[in-house]
Amino acid sequence: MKAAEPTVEREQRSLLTLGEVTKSFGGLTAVDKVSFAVEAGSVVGLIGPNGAGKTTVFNLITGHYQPNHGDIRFAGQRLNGLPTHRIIMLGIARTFQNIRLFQQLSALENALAGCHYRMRGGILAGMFGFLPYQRRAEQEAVERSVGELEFVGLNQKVATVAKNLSYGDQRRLEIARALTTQPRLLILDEPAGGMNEQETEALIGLIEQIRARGITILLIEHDMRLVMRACEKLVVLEHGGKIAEGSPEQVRNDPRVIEAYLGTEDEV
Amino acid sequence: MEEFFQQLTNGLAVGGIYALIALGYTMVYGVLKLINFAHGDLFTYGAYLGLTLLTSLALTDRLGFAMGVLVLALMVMGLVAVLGAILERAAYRPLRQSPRLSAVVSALGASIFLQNTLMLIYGPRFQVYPDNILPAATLNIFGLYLPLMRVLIVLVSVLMMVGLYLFIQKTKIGTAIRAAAIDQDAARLMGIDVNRVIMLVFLVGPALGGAAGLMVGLYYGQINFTMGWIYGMKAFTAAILGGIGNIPGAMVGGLLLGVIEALGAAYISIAWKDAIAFCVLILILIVRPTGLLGERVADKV
Amino acid sequence: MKQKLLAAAAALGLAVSVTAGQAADTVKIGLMAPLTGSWASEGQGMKKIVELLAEQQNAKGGVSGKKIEVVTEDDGGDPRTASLAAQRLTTQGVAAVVGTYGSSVTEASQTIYDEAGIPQIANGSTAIRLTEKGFKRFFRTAPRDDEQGRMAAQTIGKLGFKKVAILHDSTSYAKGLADESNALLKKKGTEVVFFDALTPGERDYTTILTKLKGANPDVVLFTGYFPEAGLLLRQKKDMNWKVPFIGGDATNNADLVKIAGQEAAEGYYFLSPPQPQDLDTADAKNFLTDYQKKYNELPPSIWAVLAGDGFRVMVAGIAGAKSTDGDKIAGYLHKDLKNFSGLSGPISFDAKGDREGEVYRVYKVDGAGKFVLQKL
Amino acid sequence: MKPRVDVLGAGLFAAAMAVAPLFLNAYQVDVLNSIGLYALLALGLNLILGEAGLFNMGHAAFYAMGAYTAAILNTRYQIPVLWTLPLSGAVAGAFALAVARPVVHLRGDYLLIVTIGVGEIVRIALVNDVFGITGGANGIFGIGRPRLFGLVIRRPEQFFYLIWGFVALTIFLFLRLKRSRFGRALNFLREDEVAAEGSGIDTAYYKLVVFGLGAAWAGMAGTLFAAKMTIISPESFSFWESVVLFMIVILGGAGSIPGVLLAAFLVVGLPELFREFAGARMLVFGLVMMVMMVVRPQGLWPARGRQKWLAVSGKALGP
Repeated sequence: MKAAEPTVEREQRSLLTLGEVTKSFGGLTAVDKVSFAVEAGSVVGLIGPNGAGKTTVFNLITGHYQPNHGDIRFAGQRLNGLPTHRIIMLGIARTFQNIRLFQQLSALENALAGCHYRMRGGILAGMFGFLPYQRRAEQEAVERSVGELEFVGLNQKVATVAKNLSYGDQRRLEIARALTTQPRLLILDEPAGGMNEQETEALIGLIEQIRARGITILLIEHDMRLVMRACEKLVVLEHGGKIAEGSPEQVRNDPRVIEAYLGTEDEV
Repeated sequence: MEEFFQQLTNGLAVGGIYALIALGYTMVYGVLKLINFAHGDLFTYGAYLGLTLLTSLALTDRLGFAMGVLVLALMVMGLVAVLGAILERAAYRPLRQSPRLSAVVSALGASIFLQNTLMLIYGPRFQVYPDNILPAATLNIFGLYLPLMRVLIVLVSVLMMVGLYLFIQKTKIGTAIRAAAIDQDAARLMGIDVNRVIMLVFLVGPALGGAAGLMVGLYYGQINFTMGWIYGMKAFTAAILGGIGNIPGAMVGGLLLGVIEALGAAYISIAWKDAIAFCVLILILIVRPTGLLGERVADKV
Repeated sequence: MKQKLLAAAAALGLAVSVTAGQAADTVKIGLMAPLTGSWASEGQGMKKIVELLAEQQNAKGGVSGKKIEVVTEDDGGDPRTASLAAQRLTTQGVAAVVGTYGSSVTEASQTIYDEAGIPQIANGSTAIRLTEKGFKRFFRTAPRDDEQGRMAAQTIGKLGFKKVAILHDSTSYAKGLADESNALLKKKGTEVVFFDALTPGERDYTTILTKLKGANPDVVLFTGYFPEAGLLLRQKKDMNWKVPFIGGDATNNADLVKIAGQEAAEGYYFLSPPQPQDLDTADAKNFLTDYQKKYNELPPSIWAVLAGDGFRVMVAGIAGAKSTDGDKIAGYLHKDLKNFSGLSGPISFDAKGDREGEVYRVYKVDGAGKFVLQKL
Repeated sequence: MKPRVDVLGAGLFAAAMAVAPLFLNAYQVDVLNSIGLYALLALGLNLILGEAGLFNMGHAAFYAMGAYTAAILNTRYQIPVLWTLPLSGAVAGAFALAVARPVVHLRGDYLLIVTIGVGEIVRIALVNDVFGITGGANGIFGIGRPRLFGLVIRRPEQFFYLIWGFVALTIFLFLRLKRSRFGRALNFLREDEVAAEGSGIDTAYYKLVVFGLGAAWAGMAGTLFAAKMTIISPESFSFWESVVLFMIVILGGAGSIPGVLLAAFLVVGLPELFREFAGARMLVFGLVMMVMMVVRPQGLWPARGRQKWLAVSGKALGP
């Protein structure tokens, strides 16, 4: 790992920066002084053995948890203390490790959720009428949602109820929903979890395409093949602390990483 | 000060009953995530069955007070347990895979049904236990009036609760219950017969409720078919107060609710007693959203 | 979808397709009573008594040569159900209605009967305002709260108590009586050391008793109902507290002693219209024998007896007016019915439809659990 | 399913209801009035419980707030009772916002007991004549008959048109609301709160607002109730009323407007139908509740997914 650049400089180029972020639950420190940056336009992987605190880091970024110490900044704005939906509105979208779709609703409706915050109209608008602008907004929302569903490859499943989708399709639907929020940063929590080889292959292509749209990606993944191919930078966590950071090549050869991974295997 | 302690003991006696009923709520909730609104009515059945058995079998005459009441309690608990199991089979098992609230409505229907069945069998009038069963001794300790029976109620309640706690914590069956409470599917994979666990929970919970009903009948004397509604509600409140699904929580919640009611009535207003209790509950939940001893499960993301 | 709609329509049709009453050679008298709900025991008592009296009357040839048919509707002890019960009775061609128990329940039905022109006679509703609204066809056999309040204050004075604690149960009836008594006692210079309400339907009242005891009264006036009164007496005894209790007429129920236990109930005073047991009239005596023969028990409560009186008054009204016209019956009851021999003493009505004269008596429970009429 | 069948069915039902009073007697019409009031209350609760998935078993509290507001304004300040409609709604809604604010984040059953508690606190406050304006256990009597276009409404069939007219308006508005952005947000909330928040939806805001809206509707229903009964007392707003409303929503099928209507007919109508059973009528009622739930666990007329009409063209969307 190279010597740390001056923070200010790094922030200027980075979309997301974590500075010495710490989170503990009761006595257990789940995330310990973790710092890293995600540069705009890149694909960054967050890896590490189970229980290393990866998902907790995601939850800290998206405001599901609040850090005990440290700073989280997105595009120059401090995220600490903001509720989740505000963070989403700033341009961060995410998927969940255990798929969290609106199970009883159709794929289209799921995708529409992401459009919600950009639309207007509350109770009165709902009850008393569709003014032309509202009708237009609705139509645009549906179009965008259908567009994203097509983008992730769910064109045939627009009207299917989420719970009836296959596992891989559900993962893709989550991505589509995240994309409809028009994020600048997309956070994917084990997007290949439960996917077969073909689906994973397609996912790698999808990640490329998303990136090609100028969306920055931060992902957690156990599938090393995907990580090595899709990411240009990796951050490695173990026991809540960061043990390595760098390109896939650098990380692969980092002795501490090898120890962390092999070490755990030894214990098993 | 003397009045304060007197009121404290008053509250504990009432709370002991609440706690005993709350255990049934909390056990069922722990395993099934179901609020069994008919539980209060099973409590009432305990009181009515106790009365019928007591008068028809004349147990206390034949076996003496202690032995008679013990045998009576075992019979009542057994019968109410069977009733609880039947209820589970008829009203809840068919709904296990359904939306949670469907089972709640089924429970409410069962409650109405059970209540009105009692009314048709026994008539709507208040039923009264014979008043010569229990020793009417009143202890007078440091100026506090402690009717012996009230002390016994608290003792018996606490004993039963401790027994249940040990049963859940120390025995193999108890472990199975705890496992099913955490994750039914995982428990099933580990070879636990979840149906049997649920049945067991529906035997033990109602049995304790039935015992509480019998105690209320024996001590307070006057019972009627609607009384389970109020007791049930209080016990449910107590279970939530302690953290529903948590067995020590039900004990703490029950006793605490009794004490809050007593002190609220004593020092603020009798007429507002229940409102005060609910206010305290709401305040506690604002500070601790899952009750006093409930696990603080952050929604797993 | 269509089938579902049809099913819904069918349910709707069913829900409202009830047989309308046809005018025949019977006279229908409605009984509105709480057959279910918290006051089911009162309601079922009312039903038993009215059915017995109707049988007897029919055995004597009915009224005006026609058989009497009693049409009973459940008011559930709650105003909303009561208004439906009342609407239903008005559509069944009843000539008069007896009932009901609770004041607010009766009140919810008053306008409905009034607009239908049907005379109503309530049996348990003691709230003052019921007869202050100017309904010409409304009567009641129950005395009013203010009269009972006066009696309570008077009795406490006669018994020589100086410090009174008043406890009610927040129901309309008990609160009304408590307020009346409180005002009158204060006016007479009696000290009221405690005034609060318990929650009815509970089992443990030791908290309240402890607090009452702390106020150290000479006497406790409890204006609520018998189930709570019984428990209060029982638990008071457990506390070794020997203060006398006085109760209102809602504690006149045989179950009071059963609940309290004989020992704890002994010495309890209460106010009530006289029971049939304490009247020397032939009507009362016959009624009691027949009731015991048919149901093998004493009438459960005075309110059920007052429903019986309501029924008898209405029969007398129909016979006297020689008509089933509501206004004629009401007119007869207001003007011509004087000192009718009721099961709860003589009955006459004033212009408002209230009973005339002193109705209340003072009772005391003796060592055997009997209610003994007191002469004060 | 073709939308036309829906429209046809609804039209037939509306037509049948419109002429019903011509064929029914006063009692039967009054049963329908009672059903209408419960339907109105349940439709409001359905937003909270059915659409947004918030366990509310204290709806009677909001109903009471509305009824008492109307009664107090009418009897003390002689404001015509129907004029109080918006104000009753506002008071009930504002009250709901105030009490829901600190507790609305509580999970399922904890929220359930808190709403039960709020219902009980309100009832106890009414019984104890809080601020000296509720009349205690006696309640408030002498509420004026409503007037509409110079016509005094007093007979059951007149109330029928008032109440069911309001029900029809409510159905119309709530159907539109259901299909709007607002309605969608409620469903997201019900299905998965974390995911909804994670999609940029301010879940806390929607929870609060839907509580306020459902309560405001209960408040307006309270006004109609007060106008119809001319006397209100705390016992009309007991915990039992909240339970009945809860049962209506779940029995009908949470989130389903036709389901809620059907269940209102059954839950309010059946005890009337069972009058023949006299003392056993509630027993039969309880049994029927249990059996209906076991036979149709999703509710009698479950909510149909929105996907059908959304997917009609895939892209074009219109009401």
